[in-house]
Amino acid sequence: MKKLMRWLMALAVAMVAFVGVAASPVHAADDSLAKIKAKGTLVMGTSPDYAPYEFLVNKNGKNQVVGIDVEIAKKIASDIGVKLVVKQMDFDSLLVGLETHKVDMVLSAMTPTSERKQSVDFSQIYYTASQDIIVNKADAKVYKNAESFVGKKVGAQTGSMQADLVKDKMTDSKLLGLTKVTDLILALKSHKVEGVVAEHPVAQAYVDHDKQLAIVKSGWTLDPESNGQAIGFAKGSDSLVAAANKSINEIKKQGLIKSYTKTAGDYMTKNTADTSMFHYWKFFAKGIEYTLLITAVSVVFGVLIGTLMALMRLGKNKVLHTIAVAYIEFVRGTPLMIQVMFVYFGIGLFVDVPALTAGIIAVSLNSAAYVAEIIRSGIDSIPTGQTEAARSLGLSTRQTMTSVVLPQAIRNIWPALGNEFISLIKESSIVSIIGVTDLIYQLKVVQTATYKGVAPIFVAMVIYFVLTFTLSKILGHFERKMQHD
Amino acid sequence: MKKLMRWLMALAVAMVAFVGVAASPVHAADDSLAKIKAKGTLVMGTSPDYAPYEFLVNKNGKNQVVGIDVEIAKKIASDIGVKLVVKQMDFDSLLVGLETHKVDMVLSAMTPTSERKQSVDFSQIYYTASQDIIVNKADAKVYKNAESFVGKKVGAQTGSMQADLVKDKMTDSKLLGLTKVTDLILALKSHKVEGVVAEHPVAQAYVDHDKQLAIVKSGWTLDPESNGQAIGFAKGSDSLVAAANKSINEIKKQGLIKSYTKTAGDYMTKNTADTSMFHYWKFFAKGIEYTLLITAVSVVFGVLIGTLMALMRLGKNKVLHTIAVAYIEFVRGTPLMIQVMFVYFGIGLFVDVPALTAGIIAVSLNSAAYVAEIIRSGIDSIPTGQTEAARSLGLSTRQTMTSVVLPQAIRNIWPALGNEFISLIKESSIVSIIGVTDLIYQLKVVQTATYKGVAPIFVAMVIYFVLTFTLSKILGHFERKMQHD
Amino acid sequence: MTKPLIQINHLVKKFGDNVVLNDITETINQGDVIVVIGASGGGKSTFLRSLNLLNQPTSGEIEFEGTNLVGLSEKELDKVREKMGMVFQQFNLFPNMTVLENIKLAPMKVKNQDDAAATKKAHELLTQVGLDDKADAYPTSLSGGQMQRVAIARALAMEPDVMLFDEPTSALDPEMVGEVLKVMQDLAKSGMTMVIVTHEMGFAREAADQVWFMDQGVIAEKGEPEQIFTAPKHDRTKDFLSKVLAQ
Amino acid sequence: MTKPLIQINHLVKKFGDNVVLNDITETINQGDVIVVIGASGGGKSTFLRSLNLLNQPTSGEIEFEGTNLVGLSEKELDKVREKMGMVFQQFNLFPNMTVLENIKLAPMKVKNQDDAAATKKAHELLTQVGLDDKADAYPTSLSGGQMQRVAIARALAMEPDVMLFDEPTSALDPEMVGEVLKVMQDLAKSGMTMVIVTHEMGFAREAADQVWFMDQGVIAEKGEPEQIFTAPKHDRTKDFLSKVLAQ
Ligand SMILES: Nc1ncnc2c1ncn2[C@@H]1O[C@H](COP(=O)(O)OP(=O)(O)OP(=O)(O)O)[C@@H](O)[C@H]1O
Ligand SMILES: Nc1ncnc2c1ncn2[C@@H]1O[C@H](COP(=O)(O)OP(=O)(O)OP(=O)(O)O)[C@@H](O)[C@H]1O
Ligand SMILES: [Mg+2]
Ligand SMILES: [Mg+2]
Repeated sequence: MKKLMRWLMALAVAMVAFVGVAASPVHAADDSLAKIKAKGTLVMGTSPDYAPYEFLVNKNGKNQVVGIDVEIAKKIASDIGVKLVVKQMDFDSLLVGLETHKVDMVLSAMTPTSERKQSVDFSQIYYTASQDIIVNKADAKVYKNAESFVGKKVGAQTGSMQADLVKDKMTDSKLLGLTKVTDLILALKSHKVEGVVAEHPVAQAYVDHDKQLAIVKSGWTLDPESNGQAIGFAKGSDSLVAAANKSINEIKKQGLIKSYTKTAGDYMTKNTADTSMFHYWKFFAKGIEYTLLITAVSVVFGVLIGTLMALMRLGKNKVLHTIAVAYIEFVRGTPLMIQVMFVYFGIGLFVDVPALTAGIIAVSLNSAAYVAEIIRSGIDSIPTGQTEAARSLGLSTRQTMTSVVLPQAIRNIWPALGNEFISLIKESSIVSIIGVTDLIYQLKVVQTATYKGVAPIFVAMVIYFVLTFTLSKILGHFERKMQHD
Repeated sequence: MKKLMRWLMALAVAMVAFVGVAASPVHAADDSLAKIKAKGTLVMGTSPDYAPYEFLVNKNGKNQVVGIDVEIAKKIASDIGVKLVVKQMDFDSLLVGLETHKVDMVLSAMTPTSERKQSVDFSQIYYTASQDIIVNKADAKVYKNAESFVGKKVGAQTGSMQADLVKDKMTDSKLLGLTKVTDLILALKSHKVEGVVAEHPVAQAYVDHDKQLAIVKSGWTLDPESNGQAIGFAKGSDSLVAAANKSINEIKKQGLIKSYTKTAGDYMTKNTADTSMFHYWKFFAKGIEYTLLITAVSVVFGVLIGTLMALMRLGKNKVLHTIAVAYIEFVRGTPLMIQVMFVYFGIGLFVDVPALTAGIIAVSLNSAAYVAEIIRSGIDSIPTGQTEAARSLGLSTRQTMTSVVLPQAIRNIWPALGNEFISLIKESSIVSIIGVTDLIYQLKVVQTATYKGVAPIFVAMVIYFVLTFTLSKILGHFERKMQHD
Repeated sequence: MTKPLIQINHLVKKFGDNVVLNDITETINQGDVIVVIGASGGGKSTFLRSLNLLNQPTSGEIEFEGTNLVGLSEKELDKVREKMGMVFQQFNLFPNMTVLENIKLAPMKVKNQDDAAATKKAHELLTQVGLDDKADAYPTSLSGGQMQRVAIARALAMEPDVMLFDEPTSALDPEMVGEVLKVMQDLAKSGMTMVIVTHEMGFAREAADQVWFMDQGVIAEKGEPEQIFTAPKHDRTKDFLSKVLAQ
Repeated sequence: MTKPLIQINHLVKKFGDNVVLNDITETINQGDVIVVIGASGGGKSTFLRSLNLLNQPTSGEIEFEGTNLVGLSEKELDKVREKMGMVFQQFNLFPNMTVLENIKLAPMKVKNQDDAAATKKAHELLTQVGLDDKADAYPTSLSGGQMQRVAIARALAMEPDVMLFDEPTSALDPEMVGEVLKVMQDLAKSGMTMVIVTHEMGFAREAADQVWFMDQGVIAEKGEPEQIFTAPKHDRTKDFLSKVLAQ
């Protein structure tokens, strides 16, 4: 998708430039470099989802952008004598960011297409990637180069330059296009394709972190102009571009890219090497935090609303009783998933509610119905003899409820409430569909970050089990303790 | 996304044409029209997700492609004297379909960009859409044209031509870009934006089917060449293009587009008018069918595997017992959502399993753990006195189990199994995340088809409730009947 | 001493179509000890529970100390039930309170006695039923006989004008029946008005002023215990007694 | 008639640290009718259930017709249990079968009798307990006394050599106790060896050859009923009997 957005943006920008009615105001004199020096910071815009050029690592609990492009930007900043500031944005907001002067330059593995050139000034090309083919290690000897794949299926990202290259240069191979590289790697491993075409550093990243994979060089020589990467600047920033080009020249002369690649590789290794899943514990921890947060908050609200519903259902007021019964039956008769959607989109019609809030509201409302039934059956489980004994002593209905029935009912309710809490830990996973960063959502993040499809699922599954299992043991402990009192 | 894909494809095709090593073989003589006449069919390729140009309607339970483009194609086919065949494909496969001669022509609201022209022959332009702005009906009088939106927020699809137009022509308005038009409409209704820019027929479609909306003309005059739509043909199909142009001329002369638009509108009305949700009952019916299918199959397998697990857990073999306990506890301790993902992606590593199968497997395996506990507690609920009485009569362990305990246990198990079935109807909704066309999935389809966000959710919610409610009543009936026996 | 305390007029109780009490008119005088006997399902419990309106009669009147209870609001009934102690087959002690708390609950909540007074009274009553050493025990740690004696003390704490007993010894192990009957006997001697449903014929013979034989929703026969046990008139009474006394 | 049918040697049963049966050595002869009495929790049920190994003894021997049952496999025990009928306090009829099916189940499954023979025998036994008209009824439609009589017939259908009764009348309404005791009395007269745990002292007096008083896991005292009831030696026996017979 990333690639796609790039092409699109290129064209969009080109169009804007072409149709261009109110063209960008003419710059008086080029004070771009001077301005940077004056404010003391150089702001780089990038979309950090394209390792090893730019990607996120978790440093002391905080996400940080690293990669080859960042190293280059650092060099430029230090050459100018200012501090580098990295701003994350979507790839398709980058050029807009330049135009609106939110960022001073854009480094995001961007190819300087002629369309882009119409709205943006580019530095010289600082890197030209070759195209590789990822194969299963077992087959590494069978394939020499792109020509060895005659009659085989080959995978590439849908809409990517690689897909075009396959169509164009590997006419005797069949193309399988999938949107995500991770899916392509899964397809490769299950031999749905025999090779996956990818840019060299991307291929290298996968091969470095999966011992079952190997690289085969494509053997294509490609036009560097349509294949290289350059730094984008706002139109007319000639002095700044010149400064950047000077730094790039030095980088090239000193062969610094290699060391930058190594630095990036080290980050990736730290990120994803052998203890890979463990290394991502902070991601999972955040997921656990949200999952438990949603669960805990929902349980609290669920208990409050649920108690209200239970009292309405048990009470004598016909209208309130009917409302409570209808609510409880309806909520218990429909899937939580649809309730989450209903709350998110339904409330969204009237007020702008964040996904987390919507998720908590939906889970709370859902839980309330189950809690109401727990409370009701807790009260029902107290033998009528207890009520009769209390009433025949002269206690009023209310006194009977508060002094005799409820204190005993709470003992019965407690374990069931505990189970409800545990089951909410599992159920709350559904809020991930509206984008709440719970454990399931985080596992998807780790999937993309580690190039692994199944391992993060498994880890999250184990985490869920450990959560529910320990919690049920803890609750069981308290339960036993309470019964001994 | 659609738009985006178009731009991308344009560029991709352009690139292929440009880099073009093995250029398309030179056509001998142009026999394209003759060939069509010979085979008697004209195959039109289209991506039917762009009402009113091309979209799906449900006719007698089958999906059928209709719309303005289809009417035009029909006219061309009948003018040539052949039958029209409509082939659905993804928008980005259309031009490939032309090149590989899977289709004879492409009508899919396609703009004849210069990039596309390099690989495809186009007919003359048959339709040029104007740009409209959708507003809330209450505000219809406030806004005259695009210029009335100074200082206001305006929405457009991310990456679309409309977004570029806003940036370009409505410089004093703030742009909110969202990927889906339905989301934009929701944003409009909740006054997050004051207007949504869309192509006229699209805007018309929304306004026709939502009484709270109104249209304001943008008042822009746009270059028809960069804005019109034409029919694509394989390069060199001159005779066929000529035939098409003849038909288009006639269509223009007779003003047929108007009547085609009306026909399309009628289909859309039939599709989405006042009884709209009811009109989509076949979509929901299909969802119900799949939901019940998944549930029923899963219950059957769940009972089989669950019985096995229960027997293993109750049996004396320590190893089997431990396996069963571990399995049951683990499955009950993790969310179904993650189990579905695990099965789908995990099994996907080894064999290519369709989503439906993966969903059924996951739900079955999940259900098995719960069924095992139901069976076990059904057996446990038989008073030990029954076993003791049987044993003291000389019955063996096995005879006691089969003649005395199990027949009684089944009576206790039956209602709990019924509840499991009901709860699976709800739980199975989770398989929608891997793309199984269950009720939840279908509701999303209806959402896109009807331009309505919340109504389909609500309908599906009610359907779920009716399903679970009636089923629990039916089961309750049988239960009572059984107890009277 | 023969002042009518409870006057029952044309008492009828139906559960759906099932007529459980069929037009009963009886008088219970101050100080009477009435033992109600009869086969299972005859309506004994229903009759007893009608007296303090735990069961709402279908028709008829229950006059207690001059007021007709049928038709009173629940709030008014609360005042009346204070004066009618009830002891159940299943004891119905509150398991989450100690013996002392069980006894003090109603006096403090209903009569607003202060803690000291209620505690003092409770200890007196526990001494009376021979269980003062169990004051701080929880019900689950007591034997059935002890639980039932606590239940009696709890009812007495409200200083009721009449005590209703519904098979107070049926749930007890045989060796514990005696200790409960002893407490009841003492109570009878102290002049308490009592209505007792029981199968303990020996007790009925010794303690009852009157024995009522209840059958199919009516008081089929009543009289002094001597007369009922030695010379029952009604066939059903004869049949029932022959079965129960055979053992 | 005094051939030893069951010989119990040093029988010990512990539940965890709780010694419930403490080194019991006794003999039960062919034709004996033994009534076991004693306070609740004394180990009576545990003792009875040890005889047919429903409870596995902790140590000691149970010799039945010359074979030591302790240590036999479950399969071998099945053969033995056929010959030891057992009747429970809670009847334990199979609720999903008719009365006839309840009785026929074991003869057909265990002894492989054909349906006709089993049915004939079942009707004979039902006539014997006075319930032939209830052959096709389901247990839930019977009264407690009827259920217990069916349970006795069911045990007799296996033609056992000894019948074990664990408080067979404790769960019954008083007016139904008689009909069950009558059936047991007839059985005793017919020469069946019987071990009966009961609180029905009248029955013990009339039907028992021997009364065993069980207390804290041992047979504290035993003897002819006359001797036990009129002149108990042991303090505990006296205490127990005084409580139980007081009523
Ligand atoms: N709450 C109720 N709902 C319906 N029927 C009831 C209810 N309570 C009692 N009955 C019926 O009323 C009849 C008399 O019951 P009741 O408990 O008064 O008899 P009893 O003489 O106390 O019997 P027992 O000696 O078994 O306690 C029975 O047929 C019983 O089924
Ligand atoms: N399955 C068991 N596990 C642990 N303890 C048991 C078990 N069965 C009986 N006991 C204990 O053994 C002791 C004797 O119980 P048993 O049931 O044999 O007494 P009993 O004389 O039959 O009493 P009752 O008259 O109440 O039936 C009691 O303390 C009881 O708690
Ligand atoms: Mg009763
Ligand atoms: Mg016992």
